[in-house]
Amino acid sequence: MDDRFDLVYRLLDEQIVDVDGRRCGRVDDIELVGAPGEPLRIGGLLTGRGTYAARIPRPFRGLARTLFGADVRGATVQRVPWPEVEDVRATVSLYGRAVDLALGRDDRELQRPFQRLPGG
Amino acid sequence: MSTDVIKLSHLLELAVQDESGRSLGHVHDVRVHRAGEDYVVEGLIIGRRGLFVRLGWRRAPDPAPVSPHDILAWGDVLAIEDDRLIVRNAR
Amino acid sequence: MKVVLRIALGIIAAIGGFVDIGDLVFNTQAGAQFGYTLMWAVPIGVVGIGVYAEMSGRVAAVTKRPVFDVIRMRMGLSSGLVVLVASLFVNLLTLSAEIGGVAIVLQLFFDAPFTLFALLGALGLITIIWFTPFEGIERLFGYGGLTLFVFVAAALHEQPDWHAVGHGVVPEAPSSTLYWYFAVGLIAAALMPYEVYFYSSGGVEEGWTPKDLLVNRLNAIVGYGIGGVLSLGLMVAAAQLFEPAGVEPDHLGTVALLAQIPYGETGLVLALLGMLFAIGGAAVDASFAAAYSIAQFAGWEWGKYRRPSGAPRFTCAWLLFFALGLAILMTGIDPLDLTEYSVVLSVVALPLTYLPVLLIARDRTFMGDYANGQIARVLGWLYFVILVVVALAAIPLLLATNAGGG
Amino acid sequence: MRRLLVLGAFCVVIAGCGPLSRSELTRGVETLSAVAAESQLVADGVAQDRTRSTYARVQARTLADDAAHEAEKLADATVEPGFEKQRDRAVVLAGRLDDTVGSLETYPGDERVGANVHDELMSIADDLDRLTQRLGQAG
Repeated sequence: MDDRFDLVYRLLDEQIVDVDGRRCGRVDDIELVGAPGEPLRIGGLLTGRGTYAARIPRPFRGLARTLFGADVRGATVQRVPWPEVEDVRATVSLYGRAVDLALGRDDRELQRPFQRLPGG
Repeated sequence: MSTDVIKLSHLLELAVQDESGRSLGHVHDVRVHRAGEDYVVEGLIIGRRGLFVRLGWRRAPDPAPVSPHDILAWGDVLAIEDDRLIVRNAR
Repeated sequence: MKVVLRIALGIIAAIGGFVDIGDLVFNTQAGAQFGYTLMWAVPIGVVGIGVYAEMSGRVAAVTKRPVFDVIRMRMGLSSGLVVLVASLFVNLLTLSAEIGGVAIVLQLFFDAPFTLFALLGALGLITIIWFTPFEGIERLFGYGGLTLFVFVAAALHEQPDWHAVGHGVVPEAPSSTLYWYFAVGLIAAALMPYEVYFYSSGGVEEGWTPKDLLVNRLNAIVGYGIGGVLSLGLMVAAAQLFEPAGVEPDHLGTVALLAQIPYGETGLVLALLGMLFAIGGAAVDASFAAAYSIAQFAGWEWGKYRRPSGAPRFTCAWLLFFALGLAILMTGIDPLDLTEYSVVLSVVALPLTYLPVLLIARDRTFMGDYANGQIARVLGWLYFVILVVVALAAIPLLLATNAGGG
Repeated sequence: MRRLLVLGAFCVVIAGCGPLSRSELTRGVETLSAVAAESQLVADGVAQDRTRSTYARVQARTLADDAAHEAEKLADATVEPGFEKQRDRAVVLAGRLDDTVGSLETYPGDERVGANVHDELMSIADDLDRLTQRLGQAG
C-alpha cells in the first residue's frame, strides 16, 4: 500500500477480502486511536450493518438503526485490527481467514441449507 | 499513549471552526502516512468543495493536496466536540 | 483461431442479449405510431449503452470493480444507499415486467392461464440459473435471442421506403408530446441500467484482465451495435405493416405479427422463440443485477462462479427478487404497463449510476494507462449531459402523455 | 401516503364519471379501429393457415377483451350533449367487434371462419371510419 494516502479516497467503503479470496464485508468505518494534541493512528476497520447509522445524516439515523440494527460489537459490527490488514489496493486484503475474524458469518450460516440441495 | 477512539464517521462532514469561532468549512477526508508498522494521521482535508472531493473530482493521481491551504495539520486540532472541530487560529 | 472464435461467440451472445421486453414494446409502438420518424432515437440509445458498458467493462477488467462497487466507493454510504434503493426499485419493476413477458409468450404458445405460466416461467428460469454456469446462461439466452433477426428480415422483405427511412435520421421539428415521450422511451429502452450492472459484474465473474479490453470493446461496440439493428428492424417492420393499417400494438403478442405476416407460421414461431429467449434472458439479467447491486454494496460474497451455497446471501437475494417480481405480477397489473414504467423510471435513475463509473474511468489513480482516452472522455461527458436531459424530461412526458396513452 | 391514495382514487372517480368530451369519444372510436385493424391481421393469418391456432386464439381473446372493455367504457359514460347518437353507434360497433373477434377465438384453426371474420371486420372498420369522420365534422 502507498506510504501516504487519504482514508476516504482509498480505504473507506472498500471491499474486504480474506486470504482465501472470499469477500467478507466492506470498510464501513475506521477506528482512529489517539486524541488532539497527540498522534492519531489507525486502530482498526469496522464492518457490518450496525455501522450504517453513524454514516448517515443525523435526521435519518433513527430510521437507519431500525432498518439495519444498532452498533453491537461482535454482532452487527465486526472490528478488524489494523495489523490484520495485509494490503490496500483495489481491495483491502487480510492476512487471515474470514472465519477467524468473525467476518461473513451470515454467509456461513446460510450455507448449509443450500448445500443440501442438488446443484447447490 | 492515549487509547481514545475516534471514528472516522464522526470526523467526516464535521464543521471546522477556529478558536474565535470563524468557520473553515467541513472535514472531507483524512490523510495518513506510514510510521513504522502504523499509519498515523498527518492532516485533515477541509474546505467547502466537499462533493467534488468526495467524487474524486479535484484529485491529483498522488494524494497531492487539493490546494495547500485546504489541508489542516493534525497538530493544529485542539478539540473534537460533538458537532464541531476546533483548530488553532491561523498565524 | 480459438481466441477469435471465443470473441465471436461472446459478441453473438451480446447481440442476442441486447433486446428485452422494453425494446420490443417501444420500438414496435414507435414504428406503428410514427413510422420511420423516430429512428434517430435508436442510435442515441445504442451508442449510450455502448459507452456506458465499455467504460464499466474497462473499469471491471482493470480494477476488478463492478458498477456497484464503484458507486459505493465513490458516493459513500448514504448517497450510495439512495442510489441502491432507487436502482433496486426499477430493477424489480423490470424483472417483474420480464417475467410477465415470458408468461405472455408461453401463453401464446400453449394457451393456458397467465398466472400459471408466470409461476412456471419463473420456476423454469430459477432452475436454469441454479444449474448453469455463468457463461452458459449468457450463451443460452443470447443465442436463443438471435431468432429475433426474423424481424430484420421482415423489415427488409417488405421493401422499406428508403427515402422515408432517410428522413428518420433527424428528429421531426413540430412534433407532439407523444412523439417526444416515445423518443425518451426508445433511448431509455436501449439504455436499461441492469444490463450494465450485469455486464460489468460478468466481467469480474469471468476474471477479465486488461488483456480482455479488446473483447470488452468489441462486445460494447459491435455486440450492442448489431443489437441496435434488431431494434431498428422492429421499428421499420412496424412502420410498414402496422402504421398504414392503423394497428396500435398494445399487446406483446402483436409484435409477433410482424414476422407472421411475411413468413407465416415459421415466422411466427421464430419470433415467439426469439422473444421467449430474449425476455427470459433479460429476466435473469435483471434478477442478477439486483443481487449483484446489494451484494456489492454490502460487501457480501457474490458471483455465479461460486455454487449457490458458496455465495448464499447473493443466492438468497436473486431468489427473493424473483419472488417479489412474481408477487407484483399477481396483483393483476398489466406487464406492458410495468414495462413502460420500468423503462421510463430507469432512465431517471440512470445518471446516478453512470456518473460514478465515469469518474472512476477517468481517474488515473485507479485506471493507470487505461483511463479514459480522448474519445471516451468526450463521449462520456456528452452522454452524461444527454442522460441528464433525458432523465429530466422523462417524468413530465410520462405524466403529460398519460404513459403513452395519448 | 394515504392522502395521496385518496387523491388518486378521487381523480379516478372524477375521470370515470365526468361527461365524455368529443375528443375522448373520438379517441375511443380510434381505439376500436385499431383493434379492428389488428384483428383483421390475425383473421388473415387464420384464413390463409399461416398461423398457429394457440396464438390466434389467445390474441383473438385479448382483442375481443379490448373491444368489450371499450364498449363498457363508452356505454357507462355520459357524453357531451349532442353526441349521444354517435356514442350509441360506437357501443353497437364495439359489441359487433367483440362478437366477431370472439368467433375467431372459438375457431382459431378454421380457415373458412377466418375468411368470414376478416370480411366482417372490414365492414366494421368501414363503419368505424365513417363514425370517426362524422365526429370530426360535428361541432
